[in-house]
Amino acid sequence: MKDSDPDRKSSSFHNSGNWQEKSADVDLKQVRPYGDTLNDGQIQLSFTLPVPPGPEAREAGRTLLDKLGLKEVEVVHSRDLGENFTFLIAYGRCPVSVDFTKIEVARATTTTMSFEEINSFIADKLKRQIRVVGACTGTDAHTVGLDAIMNMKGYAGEYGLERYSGFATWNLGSQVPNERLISKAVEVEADALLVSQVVTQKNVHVKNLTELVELLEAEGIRDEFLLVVGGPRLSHELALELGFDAGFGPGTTPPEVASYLAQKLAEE
Amino acid sequence: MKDSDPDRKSSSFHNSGNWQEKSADVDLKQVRPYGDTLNDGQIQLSFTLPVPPGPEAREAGRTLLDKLGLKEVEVVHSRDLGENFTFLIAYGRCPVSVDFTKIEVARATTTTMSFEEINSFIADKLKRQIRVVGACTGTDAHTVGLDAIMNMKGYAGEYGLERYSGFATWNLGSQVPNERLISKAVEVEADALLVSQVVTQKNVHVKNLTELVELLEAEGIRDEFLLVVGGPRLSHELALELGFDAGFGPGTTPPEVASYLAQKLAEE
Amino acid sequence: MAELEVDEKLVADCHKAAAEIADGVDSFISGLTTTSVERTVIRLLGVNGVDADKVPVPNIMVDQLKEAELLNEGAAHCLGKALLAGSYEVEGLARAVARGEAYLPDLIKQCRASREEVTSFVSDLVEAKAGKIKKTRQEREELKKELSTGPRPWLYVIVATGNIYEDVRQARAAARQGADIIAVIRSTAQSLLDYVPYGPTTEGFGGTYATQENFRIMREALDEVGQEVGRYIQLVNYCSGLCMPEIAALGALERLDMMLNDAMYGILFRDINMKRTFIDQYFSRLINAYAGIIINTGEDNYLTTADSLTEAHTVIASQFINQELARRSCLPPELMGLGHAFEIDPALEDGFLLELAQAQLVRQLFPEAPLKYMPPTKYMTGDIFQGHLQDGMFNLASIITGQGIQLLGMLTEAIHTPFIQDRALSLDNARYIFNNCRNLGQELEFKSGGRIQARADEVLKETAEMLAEIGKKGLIPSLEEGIFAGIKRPRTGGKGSDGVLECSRHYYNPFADLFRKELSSQ
Amino acid sequence: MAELEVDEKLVADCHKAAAEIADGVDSFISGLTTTSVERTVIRLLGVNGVDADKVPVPNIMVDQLKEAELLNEGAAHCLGKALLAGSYEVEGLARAVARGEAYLPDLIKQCRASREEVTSFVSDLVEAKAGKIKKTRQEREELKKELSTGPRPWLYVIVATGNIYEDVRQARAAARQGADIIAVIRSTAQSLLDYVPYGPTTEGFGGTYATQENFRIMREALDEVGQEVGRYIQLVNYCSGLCMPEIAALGALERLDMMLNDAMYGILFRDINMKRTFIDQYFSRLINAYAGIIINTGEDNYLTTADSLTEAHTVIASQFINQELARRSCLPPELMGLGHAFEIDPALEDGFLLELAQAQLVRQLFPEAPLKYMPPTKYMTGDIFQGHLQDGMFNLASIITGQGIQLLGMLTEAIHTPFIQDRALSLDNARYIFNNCRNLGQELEFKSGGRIQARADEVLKETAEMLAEIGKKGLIPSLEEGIFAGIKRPRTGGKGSDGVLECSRHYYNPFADLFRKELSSQ
Ligand code: B12
Ligand code: B12
Ligand SMILES: Cc1ncc(COP(=O)(O)O)c(C=O)c1O
Ligand SMILES: Cc1ncc(COP(=O)(O)O)c(C=O)c1O
Repeated sequence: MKDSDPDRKSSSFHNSGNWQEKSADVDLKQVRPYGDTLNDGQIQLSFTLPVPPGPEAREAGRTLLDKLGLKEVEVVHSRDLGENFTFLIAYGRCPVSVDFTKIEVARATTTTMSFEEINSFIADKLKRQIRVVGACTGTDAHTVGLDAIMNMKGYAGEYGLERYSGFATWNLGSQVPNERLISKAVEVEADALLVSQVVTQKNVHVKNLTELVELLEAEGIRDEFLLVVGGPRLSHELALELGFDAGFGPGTTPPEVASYLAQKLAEE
Repeated sequence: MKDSDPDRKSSSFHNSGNWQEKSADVDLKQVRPYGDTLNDGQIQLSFTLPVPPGPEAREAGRTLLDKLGLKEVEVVHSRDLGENFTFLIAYGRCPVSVDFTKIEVARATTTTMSFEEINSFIADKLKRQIRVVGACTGTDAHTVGLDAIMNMKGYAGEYGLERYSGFATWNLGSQVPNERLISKAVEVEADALLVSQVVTQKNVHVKNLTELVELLEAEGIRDEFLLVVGGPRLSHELALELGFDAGFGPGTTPPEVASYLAQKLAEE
Repeated sequence: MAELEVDEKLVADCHKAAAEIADGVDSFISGLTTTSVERTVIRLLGVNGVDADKVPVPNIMVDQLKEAELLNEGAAHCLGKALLAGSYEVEGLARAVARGEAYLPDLIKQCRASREEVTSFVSDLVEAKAGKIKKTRQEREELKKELSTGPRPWLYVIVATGNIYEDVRQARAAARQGADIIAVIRSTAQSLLDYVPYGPTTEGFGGTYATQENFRIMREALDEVGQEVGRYIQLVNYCSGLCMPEIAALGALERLDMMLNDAMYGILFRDINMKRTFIDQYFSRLINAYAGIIINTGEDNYLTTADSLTEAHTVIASQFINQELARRSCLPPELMGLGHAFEIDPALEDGFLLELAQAQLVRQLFPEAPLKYMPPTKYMTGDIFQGHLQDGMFNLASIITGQGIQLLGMLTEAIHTPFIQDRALSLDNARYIFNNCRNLGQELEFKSGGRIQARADEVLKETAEMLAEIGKKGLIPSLEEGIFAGIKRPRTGGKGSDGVLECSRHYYNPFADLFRKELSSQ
Repeated sequence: MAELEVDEKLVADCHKAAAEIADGVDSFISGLTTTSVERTVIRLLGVNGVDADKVPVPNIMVDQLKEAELLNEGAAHCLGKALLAGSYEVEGLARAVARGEAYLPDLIKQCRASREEVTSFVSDLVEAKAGKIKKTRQEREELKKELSTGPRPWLYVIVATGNIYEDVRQARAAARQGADIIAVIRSTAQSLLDYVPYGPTTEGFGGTYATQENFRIMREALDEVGQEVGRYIQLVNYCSGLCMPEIAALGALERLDMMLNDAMYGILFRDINMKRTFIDQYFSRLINAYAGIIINTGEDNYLTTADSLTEAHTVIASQFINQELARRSCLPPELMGLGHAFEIDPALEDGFLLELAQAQLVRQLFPEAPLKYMPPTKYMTGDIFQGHLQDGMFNLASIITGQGIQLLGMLTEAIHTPFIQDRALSLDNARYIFNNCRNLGQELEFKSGGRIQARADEVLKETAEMLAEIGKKGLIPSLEEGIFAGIKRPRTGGKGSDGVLECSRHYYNPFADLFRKELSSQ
């Protein structure tokens, strides 16, 4: 509404609405899900219950979501999965809100530099190459993610570490036992270990990663390396929890990792 | 495993598994969602938050679901919806369970009879036709559901009430004001009112249905009719809550309604 | 482009029958006007506003004229006279009427001008007002040139929150998500209101009231976001209902780009009186045509109640009729968004082949029309995953057959009016299918003598037969017999018949005359 | 059926080059055997069980023979001798070895039988054991006749909980949901184990260990549910890895119906030694052939690391090689489930046209093979709605081009191994698309000179060139250069090379001999 004459607004002849004003009413201290009306709390859910199909299964689903605290739950679909399992799709209203102004996300890097910047940063500050050893550890054979970070070719249009003049790299590939990774790291006097973990079923990644830290600690060499881990189900937070120095999740690009390593080593 | 020799089972030569036994372990008193392992509690969610996209939005989503009580929440997808909205897809583990042995679903009919059975039941027990007036009330113009129950042609291979010798029917069609429905019911001395409500946005159906009951009560004629309502978002439970005698949800067939009416009127 | 063999002889027969049918409609309504047409004229002359009870001034004026048996002269002439009485300009008069301070018949009595003076005065006024519509149209054309409207099929989504401010929020988000067209669905209540509500509204059910102010608010919001995303975002609303031409006028004034406008929808789906509908649709479409607004016809609705397999031909028969009636309102083919739908039971073996046959047939029968293709609705269920897939197959049929306007299906169709994310998912769906299969239609050929060709042949044959029969019988008796969607409507029944009036000998509708004259000279 | 024009001359060149390549492989491995082949022979002779440390008896036996430098004679001969020493029947011997009470070289020393006596004894034993496999095969054929296996493409889903009992639960549910084929995915760890784990297992990661007992449990569960749903549910597991032929043998004994079995997968994706792999694959496929088990080759894997657009021809080149090697293991075309995949970036304009070209080309190049078509995986994301749609387009490509075995994509591909409902949604997806588009392929024709034809021409030409080059250079040097999936493997590197042995002059593998004899006489 460009017109600001207060009189015109109140008159039924120019009873007008100002959408800019009316739309800017989200309370970031109390953010709730939004379906089609601010704070309606609408949320979609789907899950399977190990019970036979029928109205009772639907009602069990509704009750479950009630107990979870959702309001006005509606089960909109159910499907017999056989063997006394029933799949349910439901909608409900989420009663809780989140204070968006308080959300903070731990991140590994503060400033991501470019390929050239990183190389000259390393040349200036460290005056030597950074030595990194990478591996997909345990039984994990998913090499694409680690290769994306380490190999020449890189990822998403960005060169991998191998291409950087500032890095010397050893990519051990897939299904590398933690012991072999450590012995290689010791052998080449690595600055950093880059571990990739893609398979997460039954939390096998947590097991593998914890074991690596324990082995390093047992040998008393934990502090000789920056310990970095990446993978589609990984976050910086989880990495810290597990005793790593940094974690990188889905969509990570090589410069992010390179910048982190360079800056972190420069700090020391 | 058909073999029951206990000795063989313990021997490493015939170390065997009995899947029938191992699979029959669902505790119906404590039913939880099932993804791929009993009691894993896995549940899928999706919703939009009115916050700009980015890691903070994902984290806000995670926090929200944490607050809802879900465990091991993972935000697996986020999409910028524009205008500072972000869509999120997440998985998590549901911490609550439901006692399936206690689930009871209120249902309108106990026994659904066939076309012939209903007609002879009415002829035997009531010795007259049941008179029903149907309408899509308020501004609702969705007639297909009511027609499915009332019209000759019926639904899902079952004739509609019009076809029954035991019923006399008046289908008033769409967008019928509650007042008109009532005056028609009085005029034809109806036994039952059949109301259909399909549009439920902003709970308009609750408003319409409540108004009908209030009007009937105001005129002191609420008890002269069986009050029945149906629609895709309706349940018997909700109908009872709103002061109706019965409610029918999605997939209702005419014989279910006819059986209910016949049995209920025979009771009186 | 894969092409079907189409029997041109049958097509010619269809066009001929449709012309005959339209002739019947013309004579059915000749010499008649409606209260809504007259309110429209009043609005177009610049009257607006409501009284203290929220009754719109155009309604008050028409009621006054009708009561005084003056309306048969045409509201334009009456208003001209009232203004020539000298006390008021248009705006002032509207305010005075709203305040109960002016009564048109009294003013008219005071007017001393001759008939010629009145017509000439009205004519000047009309020309000025028509000029504004023309300017609005030009403005649209310039904006479209400046920003472009996106490749076809255009991605059309609805907003339907009931609250114009939420609608705006969702519409702007949708534009950023990639939508080309935003339709604001109306509240369930509105089509049967015999007036147009006023001002911004926040309380609709299943949709938002169509008001001039709501149009303006949405237009402004979309223009702004359109600049940001670099596309001209087209805006849609509904003409149908008891206020068909009035809303068309508001759409023309507020630069809507498309309007749902079907010659028979009101009769069939809202039980509106036949005469009322046919008169109203004629003028409303003249307005649409003059404003350069694409109409969307509503044949898709037939298949939500009727059987999509056996009644497929009724959709096409209706398109021929809608098209012929639209032509008589001077709508050029490029503005005829003839509607059809993807509604065959997804459980049917080879059902997709039949959908392809229908979509391609319609495409070839109306080659210049920006066909409006409607998504699966009837067979959508609470299974949102399956629903998303059905919508994907709908998008595929569209890109193979080259439809013009793609109303996107929503995975939550069976559950609620769209949530903000539902639209985004649907836009992603359509973009993926359209892009990934962009030239699939160009690559394939329909097998001559195959199932698809056979289905198209069958449907066209049934269409021609149906039109021939309606031509023989007349449209009105056919509607009485329930020829479309199985819905029977008596000739004299339906809502709004009290708004149909005989025109006096001197009656004229200066806007209709001007629009027709200008449009037919193009 | 829409058909592409295929240059038959090029196809003939491809077959010729593949034969040359296979000749090279044959001479590369001639006169060699492996520890896994010998363990397989021991298993086929009836040895089973583990010792107190869970070491399988076949491994203990082979180690004993190897240590004593007897293995080059062939395990069959050695075992024959040990049995002829007189103290044990097969089962008793296995138990004694497990308990550490018997040492084969000692028994062999005690044996006084002549070479002829030993071979004849072994030969009788082998015939009896082979008869059991034949009976199992007949049993399958009878069950298939009794119950049918569902129309093609068969619906193939995986279970991968890591726990055989959960797998059973999910597999039985999947059968009821409409699955035709259940594949039990193996734990990430297993393919590099140089033994086959024992007994029922509940602790795998990303899959469940392949053990004979797990095979048996699943077979029994599927047979039971198959009776109830009236379909023979086919069971799949994996031969690949260091125990290729051993697992093939277990599959033959426990009536598996399909096995993942690729001549080069181990080399490329598990860094297994070339000689080891080529020797193992040869025998494992002989077993598959004798047991009537359909193999699934793994060319789809190339596209998970390599570019699906530029490397499409490598998939087909590899299929030619896999096919030729399979032929030499006496596999008839009906048992060759050659693998390929729908992995082109969904953001690519006209990407679906390219997928159609590839799928149709493969279909026409290997007309008798029950092609195994793999779903999108690489471009699946956490957007499960979009993913479901991608899977739908994959299903569409399959039904249009007439694939044989459809490994269903899961909407949660990028997230987790399938949940019970994911499978149901995928089955619904495939059933909807297959049924709704059942005869679409019959209805359409590919435009001659169009994009699809041009793509097929290009890919075939590149395939022929690639095969010619490999033919010239030899497969082994080509693999060293990283010709497939960009993965380079040195000839002498890789796991399991220590299990490759020279055969002695007297070496024989009586099962291989028998299978080959019977199969080639058919
Ligand atoms: C390709 C693939 C394979 C290929 C792997 C080929 C290869 N050489 O890597 C093959 C076919 C061999 C394979 C096999 C298996 N796979 Co797989 N596979 C995939 C797939 C389709 C894509 C993975 C991928 O390449 N992503 C692309 C890369 C670029 O992304 P990324 O790994 O996330 O990496 C990025 C970041 O995470 C980060 N990052 C990753 N690592 C690191 C390390 C460091 C140091 C840093 C800084 C950053 C970083 O940076 C990268 C770039 O941004 C996924 C499904 C999917 N769509 O995600 C399944 C998937 C990962 N596989 C899975 C499984 C279970 C298996 C199997 C066990 C069985 C099976 N289902 O086939 C086998 C066995 C493999 C084994 N032993 O580990 C599951 C894992 C389930 C889970 N959550 O536990 C998935 C999710 C599929 C599924 N739904 O079942 N697989
Ligand atoms: C067909 C249809 C229409 C047709 C209606 C034609 C007609 N004559 O009925 C048309 C095109 C005209 C239409 C218009 C509108 N529709 Co409409 N429509 C649908 C649609 C596609 C199918 C409904 C249907 O026919 N179902 C089939 C019948 C058989 O099922 P049913 O109604 O559930 O009935 C069964 C049971 O519920 C029960 N039952 C029902 N009534 C009764 C009564 C009694 C007494 C008993 C015992 C049992 C009973 O028995 C029936 C048989 O089992 C749904 C979406 C969908 N797929 O569900 C949207 C839908 C219902 N429409 C909707 C809306 C909003 C509208 C509009 C307002 C705007 C718009 N979006 O188009 C307009 C205005 C209508 C108005 N004034 O009410 C929304 C409602 C949202 C909500 N939850 O509030 C839906 C869900 C679509 C959406 N997602 O936006 N619609
Ligand atoms: C032509 C036409 N007009 C109007 C509508 C909307 O109906 P209502 O009359 O409720 O606004 C539709 C519904 O889809 C339609 O197709
Ligand atoms: C031919 C073949 N074998 C085996 C596997 C499975 O790999 P693993 O070696 O981990 O069992 C695959 C993977 O898809 C395959 O294609």
